Amino acid sequence: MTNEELKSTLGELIPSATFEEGGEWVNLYVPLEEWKPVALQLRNHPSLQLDYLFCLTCVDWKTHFTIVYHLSSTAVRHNIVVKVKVDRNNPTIETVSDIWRTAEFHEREVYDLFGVTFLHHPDLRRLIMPDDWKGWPLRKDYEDPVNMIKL
Amino acid sequence: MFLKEYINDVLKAAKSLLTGMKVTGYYFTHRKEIITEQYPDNRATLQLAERFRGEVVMPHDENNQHACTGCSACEIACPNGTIKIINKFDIQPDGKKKKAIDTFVYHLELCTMCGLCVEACPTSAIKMANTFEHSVFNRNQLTKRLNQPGSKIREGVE
Amino acid sequence: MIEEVGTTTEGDLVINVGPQHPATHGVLHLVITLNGETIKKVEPHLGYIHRSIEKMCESLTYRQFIYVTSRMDYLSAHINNHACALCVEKGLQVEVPQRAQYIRVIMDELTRIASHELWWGAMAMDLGAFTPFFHAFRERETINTIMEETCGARLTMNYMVPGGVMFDLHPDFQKKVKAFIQQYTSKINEYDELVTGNIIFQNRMKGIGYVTKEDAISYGCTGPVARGSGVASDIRKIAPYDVYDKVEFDEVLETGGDSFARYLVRVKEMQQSIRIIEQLIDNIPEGDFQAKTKAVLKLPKGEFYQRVETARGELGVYIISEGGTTPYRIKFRSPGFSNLSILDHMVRGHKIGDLVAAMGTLDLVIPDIDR
Amino acid sequence: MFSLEGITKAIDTWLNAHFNSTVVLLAECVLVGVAAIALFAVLGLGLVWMERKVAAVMQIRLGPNRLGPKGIFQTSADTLKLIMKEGLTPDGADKFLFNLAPFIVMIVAMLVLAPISFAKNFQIWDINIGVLYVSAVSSLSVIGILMAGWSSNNKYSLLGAMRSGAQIVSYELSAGLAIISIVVLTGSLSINDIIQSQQNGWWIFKGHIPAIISFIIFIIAVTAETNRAPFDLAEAESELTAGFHTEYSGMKFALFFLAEYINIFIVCSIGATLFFGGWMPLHIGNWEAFNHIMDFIPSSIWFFGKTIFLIFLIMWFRWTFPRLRVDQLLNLEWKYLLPISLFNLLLMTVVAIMGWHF
Amino acid sequence: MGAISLIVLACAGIAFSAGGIIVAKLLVRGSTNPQKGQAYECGIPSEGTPWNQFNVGYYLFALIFLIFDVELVFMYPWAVVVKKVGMMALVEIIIFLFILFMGFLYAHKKGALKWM
Repeated sequence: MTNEELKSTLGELIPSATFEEGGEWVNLYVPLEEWKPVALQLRNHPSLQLDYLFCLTCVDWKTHFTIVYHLSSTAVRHNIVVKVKVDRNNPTIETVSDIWRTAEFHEREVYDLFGVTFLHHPDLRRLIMPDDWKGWPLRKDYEDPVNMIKL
Repeated sequence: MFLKEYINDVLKAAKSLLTGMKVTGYYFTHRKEIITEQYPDNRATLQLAERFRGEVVMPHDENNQHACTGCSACEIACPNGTIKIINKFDIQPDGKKKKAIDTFVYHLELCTMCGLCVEACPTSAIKMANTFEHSVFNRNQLTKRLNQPGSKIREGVE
Repeated sequence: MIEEVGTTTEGDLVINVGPQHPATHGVLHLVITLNGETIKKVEPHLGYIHRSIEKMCESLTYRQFIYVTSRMDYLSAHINNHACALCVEKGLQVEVPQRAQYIRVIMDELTRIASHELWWGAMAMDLGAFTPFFHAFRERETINTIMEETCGARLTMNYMVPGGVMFDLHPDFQKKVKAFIQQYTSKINEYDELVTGNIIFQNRMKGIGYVTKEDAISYGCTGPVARGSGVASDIRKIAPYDVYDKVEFDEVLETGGDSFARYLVRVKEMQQSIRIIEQLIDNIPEGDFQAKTKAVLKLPKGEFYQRVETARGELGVYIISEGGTTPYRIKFRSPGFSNLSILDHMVRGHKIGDLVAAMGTLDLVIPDIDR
Repeated sequence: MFSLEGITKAIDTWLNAHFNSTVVLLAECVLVGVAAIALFAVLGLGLVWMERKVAAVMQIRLGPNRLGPKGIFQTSADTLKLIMKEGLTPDGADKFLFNLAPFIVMIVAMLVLAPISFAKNFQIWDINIGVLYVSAVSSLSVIGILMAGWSSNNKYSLLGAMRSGAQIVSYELSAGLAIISIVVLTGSLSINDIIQSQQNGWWIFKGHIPAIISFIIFIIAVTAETNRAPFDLAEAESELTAGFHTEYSGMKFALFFLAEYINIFIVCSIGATLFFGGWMPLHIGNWEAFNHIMDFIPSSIWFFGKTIFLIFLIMWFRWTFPRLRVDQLLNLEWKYLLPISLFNLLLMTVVAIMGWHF
Repeated sequence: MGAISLIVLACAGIAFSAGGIIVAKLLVRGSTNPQKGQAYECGIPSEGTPWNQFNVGYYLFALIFLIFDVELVFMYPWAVVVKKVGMMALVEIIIFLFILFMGFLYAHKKGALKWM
């Protein structure tokens, strides 16, 4: 589907979504509380079939986090970008690891580096940093006087 | 039939193993295929690629002159803080002050040989040399001064 | 037996494989729960070579950060750099000269062959055959020498710059690449005789680490791992970049889904790379090798995502720019990371020896996973 | 003529002429012991060097080439290095068994030397059940390996030891059956008799197809019994780091390493004895002139030449093939080698009874 | 030399091993370090002991081997006299091997030779 078609389909499917202009793919913001059912619909909708989550990351905007999901369809080859805004002080969001299994590792990585809690995740532990590490390294206000070298 | 299949399996397996042994056997009997480089012994004949990035050097001509204006473009371009340029001001014959380099400090121990400084240099004052035997016993020896003592900027380089 | 798999009970053996283990090719740490010799669970522990490249890149300019990405997947350093350069160019909206595009693609494919060569040798070594490793290195060294001559380095070339490539090709480049193709085609039979056709090798690989098509998609597998399960996932076909839409090549698809299928995909991919190089090497157009760009690059405010096909699969570079000279946030979607997540699923109920075989076909490069 | 037999005879007469019988016996014991130790040392160093050279050339490398001509002293230097290393014993290990294991492996390797005939009339003890003795004693080395693996308090070691236990006992069977099929032809278990029976040709040529099948089975089985690749599951380095000797270091490790090569030598010398006539020169039927020329080559050279050829064969396997998985390994034995060798034994019996062999 | 040679060889084996180990002990001054004594498990402290019960599939193979090996020992004396006894030996061994092979097939059918 072209981006225009995608937009109209998505607009019908998720009335509360807002679209963001620019970028090569359709960007849409989904409200936090609706995310889990929307995610299921995105994968299962017959004309969307977004079965391939190729990137999951988090962006620290200093006031809030956005969790960014890059979705693709292996059958019809279209891509969309879904963004979910999360509160920065108490970042929690529903896991999608039961919908796209690859999210299990990606969510652990985001938890590890940003401190976003994914509810109902099967095994939410630190993935990259040591288990007893303090702080969330990729947040913008993170300071580590020992390991960060300022040039 | 079971027995036929069984024998076939054994024969096929034996054949595949023998073809494998043929290859290694070929190399065992053909010593000219050996590609080992006898490194420290073949220093004299070693052909190094001209562009190989081994370390940053500053070429000086026969009058002990270089082309560095001290513009610090390389210092900014370097991702690792490898280069540090200390400038001084020369008093020229006509009484004007002119910026020139005092010391071009190069930290080989921090360098990743990415070549961005050479790309950034507007006067082609520095280049990558293809030397590679950098090991020393004291780390301080890796901090190098690239401009030779008493060297000057070449006439006409701005 | 099978029902028990997945639960930890008294009397199970918990073994650490890695971070210092001959089979993990680096510092991957796997905690394996065993019942006898049967694997119940594999749990990867990462981070032994984590350098937080994403955080580092936030403080580097758009010219500088490219070189860091060579250190992620060091075996396809060239393709990583390519992805970053393309992403920056996308932001700058720079048209890359044709010559540079051709050079980039040839270099990419050479890198892919070199990377697969190393994988092929290491894979055989995992299974206990040492000789193929050295034979693979013979070809790989030839490629590295060609690279060294043009790019100035053997492994982390940093040859790509936004707008093109750093220098023009070395005058001998075409001649040497053709010689390499000749050398490669004359040796390719030996590869099959030594490893592919070997009965022990086939028995070790066939039916091991089976991944269905659905699982491969759900687990986000990319590259040869996905293609071994029949998922068409080649970015060079899906979203062609540079001159990939002008060359003819086949996306190698195997439907076996087991280790042997993944093995075949990589071996055949090397031949496709040769085919691409053969088409391009004589037709490199004259012209600039670098587009004119400003000394200090500033990307407009916005988000840019670029996907390329590295030797291990899809690499995504996601740059979020606030309009400054450094990226606000950068994310590398590394192929190894997604491929590793399927390891546990793949080897449950197999033997320890199969773990090594299955892990070998994932072609993991640990710095790529840890970043 | 200069030969090993002549030297031993001369020493024996000289000793008997000068001392009484007790002293002679003692002196000969010491001589035999010293000779065996010297043989071990030379074999260990030589075979490791040979292995590295063979591997290198097959892998298009040069191999050791720095120390001495063609790197021949490389292994001596390595041994020196191993002596200088500290022999660690892990904290949780069963210290007694841990330290005993290398001794067991070494003693077993030594004991198997007894009936081997190195040259014409040059044998430590001509036991009348020679081959039975060899197959019995050589299977004892598995005890040393199990001991080492179990006492190390290391999971890799334990798994490696278990694997090698199952593997060695399994392949013992087909090796034994291959030996029996030659015994059927010769009608004697004494190694000397077996060699004498090959006066007019080696069994591999005389014994028709069954002898060749026996030989193939024998070489596969002994490769597995000595834990060599492609059957090196006990020390599969990509799975179990180093298998049963993971925790061994310094000289204790060196003893295991040495024992591996000694065992290869021993099984290959048995193979050479059974199938290639031991020290017996190459004789072809009634070609008197040809046989006579062959006799001029000293018997010890024949013996060592054949043995080293077989050792080369085993090294060739190692540097060509990938490793089997543990269940495939046992499958190979129980589904292929054992039935084939049983059938082959019957075939051989028919050949022997009907006198179809040459 | 006779049976005494076995004692001599065993002593030589002990002397060789002990000699090497003692020489190494004399030459090497080891250092003490609590981490040196840990069991090697790829640099991670070992969890639990290997000396607990765990499923070993090798057990069955050991049993089957035992049966076969005893039979094998019976075959050595048979093999020596085959040529003298003649056809009768062949008939005997066929019966013997047939029974053995039936046992083997039974074990195979029962799945004893399948790796767990």
